[in-house]
Amino acid sequence: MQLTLEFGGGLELLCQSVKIHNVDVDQAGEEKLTMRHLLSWVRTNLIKERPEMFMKGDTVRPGVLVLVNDCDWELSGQLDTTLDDKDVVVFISTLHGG
Amino acid sequence: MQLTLEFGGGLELLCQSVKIHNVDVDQAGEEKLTMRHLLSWVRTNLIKERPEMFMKGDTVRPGVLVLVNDCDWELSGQLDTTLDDKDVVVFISTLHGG
Amino acid sequence: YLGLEHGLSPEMIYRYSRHLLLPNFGVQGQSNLLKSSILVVGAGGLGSPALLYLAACGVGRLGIVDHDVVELNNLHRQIIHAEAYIGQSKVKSAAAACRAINSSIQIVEHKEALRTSNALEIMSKYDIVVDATDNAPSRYLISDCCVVLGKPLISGAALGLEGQLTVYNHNGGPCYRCLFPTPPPTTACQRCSDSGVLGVVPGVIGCLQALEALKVASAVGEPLSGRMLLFDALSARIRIVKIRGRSLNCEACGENAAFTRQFFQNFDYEKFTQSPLSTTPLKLKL
Amino acid sequence: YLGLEHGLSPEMIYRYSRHLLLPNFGVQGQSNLLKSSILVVGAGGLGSPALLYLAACGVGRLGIVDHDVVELNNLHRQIIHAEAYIGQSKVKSAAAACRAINSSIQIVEHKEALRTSNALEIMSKYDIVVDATDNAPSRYLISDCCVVLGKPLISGAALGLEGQLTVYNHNGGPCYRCLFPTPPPTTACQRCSDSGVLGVVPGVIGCLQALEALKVASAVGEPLSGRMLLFDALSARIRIVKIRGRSLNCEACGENAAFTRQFFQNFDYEKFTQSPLSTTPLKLKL
Ligand SMILES: [Zn+2]
Ligand SMILES: [Zn+2]
Repeated sequence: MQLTLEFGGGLELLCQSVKIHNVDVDQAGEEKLTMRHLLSWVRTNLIKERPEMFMKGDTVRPGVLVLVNDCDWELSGQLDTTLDDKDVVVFISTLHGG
Repeated sequence: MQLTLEFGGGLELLCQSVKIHNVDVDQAGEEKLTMRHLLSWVRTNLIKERPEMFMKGDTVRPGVLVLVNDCDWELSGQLDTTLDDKDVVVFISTLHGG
Repeated sequence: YLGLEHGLSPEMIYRYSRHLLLPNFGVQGQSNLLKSSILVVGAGGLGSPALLYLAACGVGRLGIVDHDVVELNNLHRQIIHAEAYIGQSKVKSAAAACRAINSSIQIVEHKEALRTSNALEIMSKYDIVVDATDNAPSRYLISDCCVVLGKPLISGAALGLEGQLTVYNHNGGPCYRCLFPTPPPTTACQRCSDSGVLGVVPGVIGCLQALEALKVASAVGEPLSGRMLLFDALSARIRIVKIRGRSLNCEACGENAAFTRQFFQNFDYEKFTQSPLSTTPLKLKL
Repeated sequence: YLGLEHGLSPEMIYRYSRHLLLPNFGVQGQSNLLKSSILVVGAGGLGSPALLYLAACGVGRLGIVDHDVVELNNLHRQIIHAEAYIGQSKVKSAAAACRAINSSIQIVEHKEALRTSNALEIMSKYDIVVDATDNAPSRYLISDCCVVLGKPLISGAALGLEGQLTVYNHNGGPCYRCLFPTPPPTTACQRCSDSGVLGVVPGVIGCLQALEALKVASAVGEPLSGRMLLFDALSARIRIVKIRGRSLNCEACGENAAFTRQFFQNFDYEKFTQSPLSTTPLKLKL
């Protein structure tokens, strides 16, 4: 499944400072790809350092917003959100500076 | 065909100051709806005053940008651009103020 | 003479004439603005443009909170401060700049750090709060205090080459804790003084904070509540995304929230976020 | 001591330290900026924040062109001008404000209207031009002159509650005439003085113009060339759209274009657009 993954707010530093990743994620026989599955795929395939800055337990660490097609994943079922081909998933760390 | 039409840069004043119009445009038997057809539909159905501020001849007046799905219609064939269901067409007048 | 009916003096009618001409703003919008009061917390990178535009546009009473002094390494982005004010209070410097461009509004100076001991008293005097601070504990403190007092919060942030903006606690929308119930690890909380910031990035976000504050104050337009703006300066990309609504389980604004004035005053924000409300910046070696 | 190698003095290293810390900008970006020169045409609503941020961030030489004087009804949006400068030249006022925040850069005052008779001479002295004017003939004049001289143009506009921004004539991208070969009817060319403008709207666009100018000057990031930003303040919506490339048939920059220096100097922009390069604003009756 073709997905566009974007990292921002400093999270791009965990994947070699590349913000936009066009990826092909294997559905592993499942009918629907869930965000749960995508998170573990990202952790294995994209995160090159300090994985604890991206995940905590089986979800993202506190302070990270997840957006599926420009919409907060809290509104679509968080880890249970299912993804479609060509979806855009954004992971962004909240900023505190000024 | 369901389309979202947006007017900006002052053009909304020609359609009762409403910027966003969700419309259903009849394809009139044609296989594909073109921008040429849409322009005449807009002129008949949405423009309530001063049509010369919207069109000149069979196209938009000088100073109006037309965007189909966030892309300049010059890149998709201008009047011959064909539209699909749920496309977003923006008509925006260029501003000169500062 | 609609302007005079709304209590605008001839000088005000002349000064704000470009606002009065706007069909969607007009005399009513300007009149609302002149009757409103806005507090800007932080007279730094975000606060500089926010304060200048709020003063210029005619907010009736404008408060400024900051405990810091102007330093030379602030000036690349904090455009409200002139070199002549280096070493002096940021509040004093910012207030002087605001008065110089609009002597007809009231400017209130709060030369102190915002803390649980003074926040309720200071913030209760204003209709709207603008968060232009630079650290996590201040962001929780300000949001919680806005929830306790029922004030809308215009929240902006900028770091490096990115910025973020939203309106909290407004019209049934979420508060900061609804989005971020648990503080991030301290290693994820960089400040401009540690990581750098391109000067004009807080400029863009601070202007947009002034705009959102002005919209809420004048009751014109749709504020950025329930939505968040994400700005990437390097690629010139801006996303406006839909965020969650108010959380029923939120510890600050939820159904069973225990956030009273008393609870707020005793809350230890530095312990909660494991980071200090203010710091001395690291020295740069190049 | 990378900074000193690049010719930055210890004071500059301290002043711009938050820029030097940025991995994507750093000493090279700042050094490029300090060696660059930028001309801002118009010290009004767009020029105010653009000039302040360009001065603050360390552009080596900053030119300001304007023939106007500061009026009270400018101050709701032209935050670079203080009340004390009412009645004085906008260029003088803006230059004083820029010098007050950064005395270490060169500020050049051009107290005159930009016309075909002086544009080539003035603009040829700068690397980058920022169009912060308020009328159609000036926009064609500035774009054509940039094409003749081969300069990138950072173009912003604001009116009412909307703003627009793009970069012309840069890296093979389009010029103003590629997009707008025929001038609009004069009835479609409203000015802020006629139709009003919410003060902070040019604030947002002017900051973004400073950002794009800074990116081009420092050779960092992707400038907004071939793309246009459309800003709607009331609904807090921002679109960044893809626009056409350079047109082979463009009368200014196309394959068979006849736009020489001589042709430019004889071109009548007021006749072409049927509107004057500068006007006395209408008096407001409320
Ligand atoms: Zn909450
Ligand atoms: Zn051209």
